[in-house]
Amino acid sequence: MNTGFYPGCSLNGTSREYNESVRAVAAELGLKLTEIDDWNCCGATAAHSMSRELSVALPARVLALAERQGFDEVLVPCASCYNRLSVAAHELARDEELAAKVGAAVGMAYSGKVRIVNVLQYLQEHAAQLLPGKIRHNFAHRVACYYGCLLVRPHKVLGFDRLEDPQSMDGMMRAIGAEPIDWAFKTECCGAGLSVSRTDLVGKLSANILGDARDRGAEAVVVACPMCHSNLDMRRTAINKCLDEPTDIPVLYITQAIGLALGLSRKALGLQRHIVEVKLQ
Amino acid sequence: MSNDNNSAFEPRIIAFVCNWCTYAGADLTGTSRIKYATNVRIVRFPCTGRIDFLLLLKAFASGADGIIVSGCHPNDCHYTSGNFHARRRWMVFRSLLDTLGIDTRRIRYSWVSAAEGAKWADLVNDTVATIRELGPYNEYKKVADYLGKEAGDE
Amino acid sequence: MSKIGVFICHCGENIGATVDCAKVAEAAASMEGVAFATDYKYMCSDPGQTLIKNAIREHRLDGVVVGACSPRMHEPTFRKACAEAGLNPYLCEIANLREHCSWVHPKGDDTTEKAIEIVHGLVEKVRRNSPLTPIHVPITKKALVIGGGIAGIQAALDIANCGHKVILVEKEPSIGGHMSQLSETFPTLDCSQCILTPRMVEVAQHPNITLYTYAELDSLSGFIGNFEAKIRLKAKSIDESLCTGCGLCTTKCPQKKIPSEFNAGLGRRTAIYVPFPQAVPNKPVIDKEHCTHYRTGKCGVCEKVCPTHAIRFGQEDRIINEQVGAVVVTTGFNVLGTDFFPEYGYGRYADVITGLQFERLASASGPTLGEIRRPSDGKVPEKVVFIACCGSRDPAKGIPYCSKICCMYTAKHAMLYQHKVHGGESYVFYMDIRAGGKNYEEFVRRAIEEDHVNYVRGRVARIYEKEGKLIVKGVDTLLGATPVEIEADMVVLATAGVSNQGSEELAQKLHISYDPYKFFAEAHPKLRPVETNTAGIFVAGACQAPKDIPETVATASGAAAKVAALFSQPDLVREPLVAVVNRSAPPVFSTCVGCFMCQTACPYQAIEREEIKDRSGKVIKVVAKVNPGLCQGCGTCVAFCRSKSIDLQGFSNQQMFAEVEALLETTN
Amino acid sequence: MNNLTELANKLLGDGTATKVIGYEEAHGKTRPCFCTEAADTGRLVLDERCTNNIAVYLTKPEIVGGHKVAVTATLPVLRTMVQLAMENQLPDGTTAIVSTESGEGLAVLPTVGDMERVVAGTPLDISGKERELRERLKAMSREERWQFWLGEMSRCIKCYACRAACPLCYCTRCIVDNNCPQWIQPWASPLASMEWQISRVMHMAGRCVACGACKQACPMGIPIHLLTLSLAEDIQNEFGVAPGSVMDHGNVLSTFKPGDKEDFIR
Repeated sequence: MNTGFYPGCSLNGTSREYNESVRAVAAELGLKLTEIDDWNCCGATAAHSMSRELSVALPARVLALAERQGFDEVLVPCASCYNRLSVAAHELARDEELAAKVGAAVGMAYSGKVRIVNVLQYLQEHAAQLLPGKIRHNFAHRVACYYGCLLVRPHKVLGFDRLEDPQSMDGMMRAIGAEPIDWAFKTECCGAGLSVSRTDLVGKLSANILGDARDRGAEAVVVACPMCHSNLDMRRTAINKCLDEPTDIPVLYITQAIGLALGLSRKALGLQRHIVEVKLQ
Repeated sequence: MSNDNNSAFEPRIIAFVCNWCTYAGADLTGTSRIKYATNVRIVRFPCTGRIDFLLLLKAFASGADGIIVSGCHPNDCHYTSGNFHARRRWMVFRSLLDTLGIDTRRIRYSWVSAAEGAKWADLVNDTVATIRELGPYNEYKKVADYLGKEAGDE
Repeated sequence: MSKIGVFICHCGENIGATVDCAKVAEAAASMEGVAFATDYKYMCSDPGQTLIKNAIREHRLDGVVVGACSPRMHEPTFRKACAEAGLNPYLCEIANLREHCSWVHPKGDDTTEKAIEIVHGLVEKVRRNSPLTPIHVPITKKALVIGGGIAGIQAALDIANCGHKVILVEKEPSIGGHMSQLSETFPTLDCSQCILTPRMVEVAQHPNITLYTYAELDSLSGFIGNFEAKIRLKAKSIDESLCTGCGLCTTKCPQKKIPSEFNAGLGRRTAIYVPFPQAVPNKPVIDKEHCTHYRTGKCGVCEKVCPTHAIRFGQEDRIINEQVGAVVVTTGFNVLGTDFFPEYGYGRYADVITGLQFERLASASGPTLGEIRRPSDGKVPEKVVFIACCGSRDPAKGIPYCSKICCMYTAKHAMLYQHKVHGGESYVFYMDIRAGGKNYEEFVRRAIEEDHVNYVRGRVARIYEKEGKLIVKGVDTLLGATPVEIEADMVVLATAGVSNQGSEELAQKLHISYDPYKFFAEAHPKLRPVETNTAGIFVAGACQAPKDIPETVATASGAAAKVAALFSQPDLVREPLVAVVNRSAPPVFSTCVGCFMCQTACPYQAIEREEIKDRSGKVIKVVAKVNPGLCQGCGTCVAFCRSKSIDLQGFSNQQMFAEVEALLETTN
Repeated sequence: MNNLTELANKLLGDGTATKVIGYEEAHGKTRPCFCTEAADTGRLVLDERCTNNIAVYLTKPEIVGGHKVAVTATLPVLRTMVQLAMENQLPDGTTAIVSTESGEGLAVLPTVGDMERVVAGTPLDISGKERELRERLKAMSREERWQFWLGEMSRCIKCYACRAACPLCYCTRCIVDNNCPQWIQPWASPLASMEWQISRVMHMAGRCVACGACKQACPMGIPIHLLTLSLAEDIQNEFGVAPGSVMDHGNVLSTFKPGDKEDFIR
């Protein structure tokens, strides 16, 4: 299995720790990740509200490159990139006319052979069986697994996990000795689309999420999406304004939680980059 | 193809149709007074599932230039599944004929429902036009007449 | 040498204006085997038919071709005329000169030529026609009704009241079905049990009805008029002839914590139990799965207390054979459980219940004796949210169809709640209100306007528990998609109506078809709504699709009428256009080699195995045999048979072969 | 005494079989042989020279009538037996003797289930066989293919050896012997020969085990097996039924799927 790696912009910017922790966990488990050469923006946020063709062409180029470079699958840790790449592949496979147009624009055709996997799928398929012998100490904490909107929706395109009550992250958490809580906000909106323009709304929406996690006894919120992370972590001041009582519940990437269980250093996992300090071991 | 100097060529076309959909559809063409070419002769079967592949060969051997096979649309069969059986039969038969070099363009398969009177007229006209273009099926007639007199239009 | 008569009809101007009918008749007269040919203005008129009849007698015709309108029009007319003149009606064929010729072509030689060729094709066909006689199949005038809900009860009573014997099979210990669980019924709010129980008693007492409860169909063989049903009578572990139904055993049984099916899991029952007080028959059964005696060999309290010594722990299932002529399937439906809905808590919240459970809460015979109390703590809920379309009309849930009854029963539930809990607040989340039916829309309006039920048009995204309340998050689409959040004490899900468990297996036993949702399929959605594609098997009620009570009863009576119509004949008469496997003299017996691939091709299970035996009873050969009672004459087997051992009467190989050759013969 | 003889004697001895159908050596080749007693079994051989499909005898009452039969089965023979069983033509109690995978030992397959397992474990690969000729045919234009087959069919002498050799042509009355109606003219003309072959091949649809007996039997050397082979390929492409595999219910042409895909019915 030749797995390509598509970091996208977030993993080189606001969520460098996600990038670091994915690579660190993969390396620790002896899994090889090769970054796609000459990758470009997936077009998230802006492109699909402006031009359908553009919104497909950008990911199509990434996919075509991956295909050309001989990858069987591409790991896309950013949920937004994952969503865009998957939607583009879906549309290309169903609309010949569009595929032809896009192929001409990109200058490369994409035949649909590369499988697009998100971090949860990747961990389930490649890491899960390697974990048992590698865990140094259990990540014995109550955690709230927060999936956000982009990992499971639209279900008919992604076909990943259960739409209303996804379980894949919960399973991985159990595998490293954590106790995932039962809560109601797994796929609720954190307000990412308005992260810059309406921080007040983000505060309110994210507060619902963190408040419920805290009230149900979670010690940490675990995520697999840079947008979720930046909202829940970075916008904490705005969030705390909407809560009856401020919270310092930390927000971890799933790979950071697994990294801790594997005994990787906090630095290697980029834990020092968080706004809300992560005290958990 | 040898379609020169047959401006006077009138294709002989035989249609194998099921009673419940296409035959009724052709009846509707009549009641709607939609005109179509006179070249077609209809044989009524209870169901496309009843149509023997040998009858198609016999039609060619007896001088047909083209054949129409038509029945109920999938899922509309009066007998639930006769048309599904027929579809498989034609899929297999068609590729065998092709392997043998028999001109599969001369057999036109269609689904015409009891409500598609206009489609029936189009189907006939279209088939007549195609066969007119292809010319008489002399290739087959010549072989069919192996023991008889030389084919008249040779 | 055959003597065919050819009769060309002008159909007034309809054929005559474009086809030279006289010329067609003249050409026909010179065709081989034709003894008489003529044309006439209106062949279907009385004088026209008389002309045919006279010709048959005068020229001793042994076949007739009528060149006229489509056989789909007047084939029966002309065949009847032939029969009246003493000619076997199946020796008459129709040449379609109107719909397929005169109406679709202009006047001219080509059109007349085509008419002649059509006639020629049919002359050649009719020369090879055989006289056929209608098939008579005897009928066992006894019906089997499977499922003792309101549909089965209605069908059984209707058939029994026509004077025919009925066997009613119910898998539960009592008949009554879902209707017996309902509190009040829309749109009249009359008590369900009050209108149902008299019918149940009538069934039990009807001299023409044999009732088997706690019984299931094991297998069904045979065909219309002649089915053999094997019915499994599950062991009730009591001797019914001794049991008086006193109920002492059920009060003494120490196993008291089994969720009651009748109360949709909200109440408890004992291991030896009668499902509900009005049960028919009102005699208990022992639930072996939960009974201590069956599990550990101990206990046996019921045996000790029974005053008539009717307990029989050693009883075993019995299989009985019944000969029946028709089957009515009325196995009903089920509702999805709350555990189907992750967004609504996966069945984890005790106070999120299904509509059927609400019926039990609202029912005077229910676990709360008709008081609306929530299951978790028995408190009267002050705020109740009803959610319509739970699963229904939701392709993502795999149920794109409308469950049809939910709009009405949700309105009824909200209304009942408002009637019972004064000052209570109720909300109904809905997609559309589908209240088509007599007095239905008025009923819903009453709930909204008089009982002040709050109708919110929108979907509920999620329910979660917080501080003892159920937080219902939804949206009001009529207020510009405003998010709505309601802190409810209880939530009632109008979960989708789905096919009953085991419906697929039953359909396979009966050889009837079913849709992707495992509801049984009718032969035609409009014109044959209670028949199935298997002759002699009928369906009614919610096993076809979710239905309300009036519709269920209507289809049940419809199916009963079909059965009664079937039984009103001395025997079953069918068109002889069926497939036949040839038979010949020994030692060949039949050219059939018995590969039985035709069996897999037949859509009607009409092909059977026939063993040919010698005098000592030793099997010499096994060959196919077509059951003329089942065969519908599609001919798929005929085209498939490699050795041409099957042929289709009326469309035989010889006939079709000759017709095809004749149609092409006049070329050049 | 070799193993095969021993085994055959054992089966005859313990009543498992009253007749063993197998191969014997003759003129450096093999030919069918029928053993009913231990005295005959010394002649039995089972090796790569055994190419005849002796399953053809299993549908002949004059040979198997009144007998319990054991057949020394090569893989094509075994495939045929499974297909025959599926079509209710394998006499009850017929057993097969096969070489084990290593080629050294022998095994007895007493039930059809056993035979099915062996057959299912060794899928038929027809892609390699006769590739050149088939590729040549495919490369031809339709007219050329017609001329090719016309040429081949005009050599046919209507001896029906193809029918006699095929173990799955077991009809009591073949379609060519049916004269009501006379589906196929009895004389040897290109058309009648072609119609016969079309019928034969259509009748083999989804049943042919690709043993090649028809080709071997043809005295004129007409490559008629190409027709069944290409049909088998088409069936695999269209319906996913692998050549030589036995369907557990019905036949390719007696069953269907509502989702069968074609592109020519409009």
